[in-house]
Amino acid sequence: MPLALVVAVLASGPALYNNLAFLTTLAIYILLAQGVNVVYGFTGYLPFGYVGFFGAGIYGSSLAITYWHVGGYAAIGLGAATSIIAGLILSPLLRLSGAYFALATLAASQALYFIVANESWTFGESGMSLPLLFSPTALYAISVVAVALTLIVILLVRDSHFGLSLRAIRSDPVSAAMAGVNVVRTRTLAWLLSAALAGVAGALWAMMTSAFYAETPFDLTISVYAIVFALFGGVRTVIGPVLGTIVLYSLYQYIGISNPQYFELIYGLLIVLLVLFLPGGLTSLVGGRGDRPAWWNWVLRRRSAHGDLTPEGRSS
Amino acid sequence: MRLFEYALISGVLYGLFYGFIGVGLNLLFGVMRLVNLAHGDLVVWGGYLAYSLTTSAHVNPLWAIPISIPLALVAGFLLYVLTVPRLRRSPDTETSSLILFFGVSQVLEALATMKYGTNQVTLPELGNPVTIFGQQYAASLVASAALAVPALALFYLYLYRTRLGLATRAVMANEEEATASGVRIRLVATSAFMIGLAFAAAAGPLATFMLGGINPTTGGGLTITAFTIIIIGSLGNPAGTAAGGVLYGLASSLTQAYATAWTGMVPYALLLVVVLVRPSGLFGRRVRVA
Amino acid sequence: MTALLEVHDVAKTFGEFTALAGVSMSVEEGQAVGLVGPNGSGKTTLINVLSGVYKPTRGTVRLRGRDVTGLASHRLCALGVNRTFQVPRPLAGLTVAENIALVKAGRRAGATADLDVLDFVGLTHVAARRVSALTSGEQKLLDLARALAARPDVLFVDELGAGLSPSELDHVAALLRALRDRGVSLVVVEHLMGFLEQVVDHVVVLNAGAPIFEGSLRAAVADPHVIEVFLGVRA
Amino acid sequence: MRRVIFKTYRRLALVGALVASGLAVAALPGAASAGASGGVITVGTLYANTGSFATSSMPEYAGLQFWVKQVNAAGGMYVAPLKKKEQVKLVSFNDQSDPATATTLYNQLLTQNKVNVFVADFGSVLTAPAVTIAKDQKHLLFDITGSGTSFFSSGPNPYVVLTSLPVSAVWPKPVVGLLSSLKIKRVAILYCQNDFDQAQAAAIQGFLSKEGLKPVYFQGVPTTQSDYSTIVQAIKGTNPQAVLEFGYPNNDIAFLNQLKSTNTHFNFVLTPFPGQLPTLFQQDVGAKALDWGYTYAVPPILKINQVNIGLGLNQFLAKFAPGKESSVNFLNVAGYNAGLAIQAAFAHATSMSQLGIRAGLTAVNGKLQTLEGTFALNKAGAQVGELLPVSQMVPAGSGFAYKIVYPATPAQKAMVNATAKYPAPKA
Repeated sequence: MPLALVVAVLASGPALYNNLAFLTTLAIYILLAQGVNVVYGFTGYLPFGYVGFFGAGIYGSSLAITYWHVGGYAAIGLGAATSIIAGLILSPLLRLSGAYFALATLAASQALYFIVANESWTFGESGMSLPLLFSPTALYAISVVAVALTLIVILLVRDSHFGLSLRAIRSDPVSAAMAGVNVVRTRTLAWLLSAALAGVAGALWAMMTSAFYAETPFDLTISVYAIVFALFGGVRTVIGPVLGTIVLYSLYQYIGISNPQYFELIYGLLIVLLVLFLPGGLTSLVGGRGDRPAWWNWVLRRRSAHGDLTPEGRSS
Repeated sequence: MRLFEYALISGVLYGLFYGFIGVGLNLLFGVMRLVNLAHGDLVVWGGYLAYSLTTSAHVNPLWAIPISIPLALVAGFLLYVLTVPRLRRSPDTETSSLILFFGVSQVLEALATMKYGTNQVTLPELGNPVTIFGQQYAASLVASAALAVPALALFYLYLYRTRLGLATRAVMANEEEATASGVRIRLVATSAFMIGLAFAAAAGPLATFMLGGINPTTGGGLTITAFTIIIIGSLGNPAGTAAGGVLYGLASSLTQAYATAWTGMVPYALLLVVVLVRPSGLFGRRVRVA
Repeated sequence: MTALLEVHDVAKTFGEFTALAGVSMSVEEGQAVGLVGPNGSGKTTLINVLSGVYKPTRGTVRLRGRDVTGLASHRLCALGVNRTFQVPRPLAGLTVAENIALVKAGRRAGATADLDVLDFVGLTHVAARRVSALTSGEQKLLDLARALAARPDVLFVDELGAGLSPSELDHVAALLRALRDRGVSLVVVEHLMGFLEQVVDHVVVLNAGAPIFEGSLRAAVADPHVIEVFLGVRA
Repeated sequence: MRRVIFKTYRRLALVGALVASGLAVAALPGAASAGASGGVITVGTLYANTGSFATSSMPEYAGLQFWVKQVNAAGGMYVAPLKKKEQVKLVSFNDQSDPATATTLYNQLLTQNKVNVFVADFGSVLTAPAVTIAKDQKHLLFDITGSGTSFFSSGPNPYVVLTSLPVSAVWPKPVVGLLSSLKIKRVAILYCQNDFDQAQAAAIQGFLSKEGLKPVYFQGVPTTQSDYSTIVQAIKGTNPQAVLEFGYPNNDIAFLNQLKSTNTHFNFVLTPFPGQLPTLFQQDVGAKALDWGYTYAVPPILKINQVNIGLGLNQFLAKFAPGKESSVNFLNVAGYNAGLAIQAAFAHATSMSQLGIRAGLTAVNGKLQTLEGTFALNKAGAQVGELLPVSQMVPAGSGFAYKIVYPATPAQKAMVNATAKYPAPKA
């Protein structure tokens, strides 16, 4: 149901607002926010360097187009494949926890950037320049299909034993292992799924932008936006990251067009307030999938002066 | 050979300065698991303070250090009260703090842009170059290293020679145990937060020299470098932070000398190698693996 | 006939601290063994090693003669080894039913294959609830049910009785007896001797990471060395 | 009961959020604004008021805004196909130095604001997405300073016009001329790993190799490099007669300050940006450290007053910043110059179609004299006219002055007003 709505909204986008670059970027950010959702929402690992996978997808697809002259669909597949390979190489990082993991992925993404920026076979200095493979309309249609497929995959994951295992691991890895869950493999699969989403997003971005320098694909703000969009909408839900992206990225575009002087300030404060006052995201306001709404938690907190009625999800 | 010698000496001097940069972050991250992504921006603001002083009052930029400390203590207190108690209620303080402080860093950058514009600003050099073994090193470089040593020593004294420091170490080791044995977590956390910010701001004027000038976006890279250093040097270990800084400084100056194109990758590569091979850092025993 | 579970000279050190100095013991099929000892004697560490939470520093563990030393928990789970936790660790973000559904049953035959585990422990009426809504007694039962859902041949029960009311204790003891009677081997860590009495006939006493006694519970209580260890610690 | 309530909430929320996002999209101002109709020529552009390109983007934007003010004050811009003057309206958005944002905003200009022509933001990085859009949508782009080689290497292209800088690859030619006239053989080249700097470094390396020379030092550093201590020492170790450092402004500043703070003296030092941003370099590096250094001479150092379109340099200075002429920098001129190119295109356009407007520029190609020099484009749209001579910074009073020491074209020989002082005197 929500899936159909999302697709309907995206599909009617051009009728409402015919800036296909904006709409395609929006779809790309939805993919990225969902990728963050898979790895952060479902496993609790914050991939601060998620942009590394995006960059890997961009360069995987672009280099394939440049050297092997592959078609657009093959490029998307190869972009995803490149990101998955990067994910496999980086999978030892999953041994780390908390901020160590977040910072290590960040370091990995930037190390990848310096490799791409330094090498001539990646056109690091001269910049990438791709032929036009899809018309903007076709590319947007492909992006919408990619979003729809992603949402289906996420729905399947959420309701499958795999999804249950991920939630179990997030809750308590030791206990989940005792229930027979292969913690390492399950986490790695989520990590690779998330990498693949970023790879697809990267390939789409590469074909949309077609002329770019290495600093753009590996710009950390892309990670941050994907994370903030996902959190704002609400992770661990399917609709949350979509909503978060649509609302915040539209706002971002609106602000960019209306030129306020204090853009960065407003965005920074918004993030601060979001973390402090709406940690569960938009969907938590109204009770997402089985979660109590935020206001109800607040009521509970008020009622239990000594904290014996702690709101759920706050086990240490 | 002369180049190698120069790279070694300037690497050590730079490294001590980077140790200074890491100290404040070590307190915040080591004690409270707060991932202060605004650390570099605080350093930059310390640098801007020095810039304002030299351009308006024409005094030695190093005067900014004593002036910035009380300001940073106050700012630290306010920031603590406004954010940390709420943040610590979150199910995943570490991750939430990372995002929160990213927001703070954006705000600090925006404020810096509004006040100082986007142009690079620099400080007047402190004096004539200093000759060491017949080669010349910038006065500011030598001064930075010279100031970093007492700063690291102060950090050591705080942790190991004061009651608050003892309590701080107890919290670092095990927060629950520390609480159970009567440590006042709030006091420890508040002071660690304030002192951490004061160290960051105090390093600002030096950073302005060491980085060839600052602009509102300088902070981001500095934050990553600082994290690299404290993770290399192990959390909560002042000598480790100094050693982490020196290791980073040496790696950076040796790549400048012999693999110039790859200098940008040094902090990231070092961080990756250290967290994968020895997540507890080179000088610590605490293991943090999932 | 070889024992179901054979533990040979298992040791575990953390840095310079020795938690297990070298423990050997064996569990026969359908046997219920008590594991007792003062606090810090290494009981929980031993269970952690045997259930794959830690890798042993030294020694071997054999299950039906097969070397399973250092296997990860999920592998042991699939081979028929499971446990409950001292502080119950049901998966807080999931419902009771999901906690059970997580365990992919049906792969193993096992002595409890025909068991409806929620019904067995008496939690069917709360199946749809979230774990956080359960009482601590119910959480303990859920922990047991989750372990049973994996149809174990060997079940480590880590202080299941602690903190339960007398009537709950009797309920749990009855459950464990029923499991033993079905042929599930049990290793029960417990401080409460009365509870232990109802479930096991054979005990291993640990002190400072090493076994100091093995035999019947009655004999253990009479053993001067065992008494000294316990009284010494209590004093 | 609670479940039912939550379900209702969920639906409501979904609908609410969708309505809200729909509103957000609909509220985007572009959707409502008029296009080219209504007797105005609309010019779209982006600028960056924050981020790493703000320093350069804002002065360029100011120059373009000044041009709009100028033409409108003169009753508008002559549009040949309409045979009358039209007012010019500038539509501009803030891309915050982010190329991804720039992509959607450039597209916004074309699809929503339906601008007649559009102008790129500063530099190759922010220009890259505009080049793609211009080619894909066949819309005329005026590229001020995006001199990336790849933009102009894929054959003839009528939709991109580079208005200010010659492409990086031809830019440093006079530097090599100067070096060889000074009989310098040992050249050290340090460059930042970006298109702009790397292309210049590679071009010089190419020119040198034609003379049988090989640089004694040839290294790239990341554009984010700020610590030059050991690098400078490594260069010193190669005993160069000339040191060429190609960076962005912050790199040049850090590099020159490193030389200053260690009293390192080279006989010949060239950096690209002191000529473009004199005030910034005077503040951040200081006159003493700049003395006897070399840089490209750009307007306003290069004083071109004989023009056949727009203002000559002196008039421009006087009108752009009355009383504060010394604060004007090259990027102000470049922004204005882009406006002049637009003006010329419309004045000679054969029709209002994109190719018709571009034909206007073809008509005056090589004949247009602006305050930046001769405006000439090659088939790919790259600027091949406005070549830059080399200047040396010499002490003058408490500050320094730029002296033009080597021309880039025979025509510029007349502008040369000093001979290069080599080796540079020690302070």
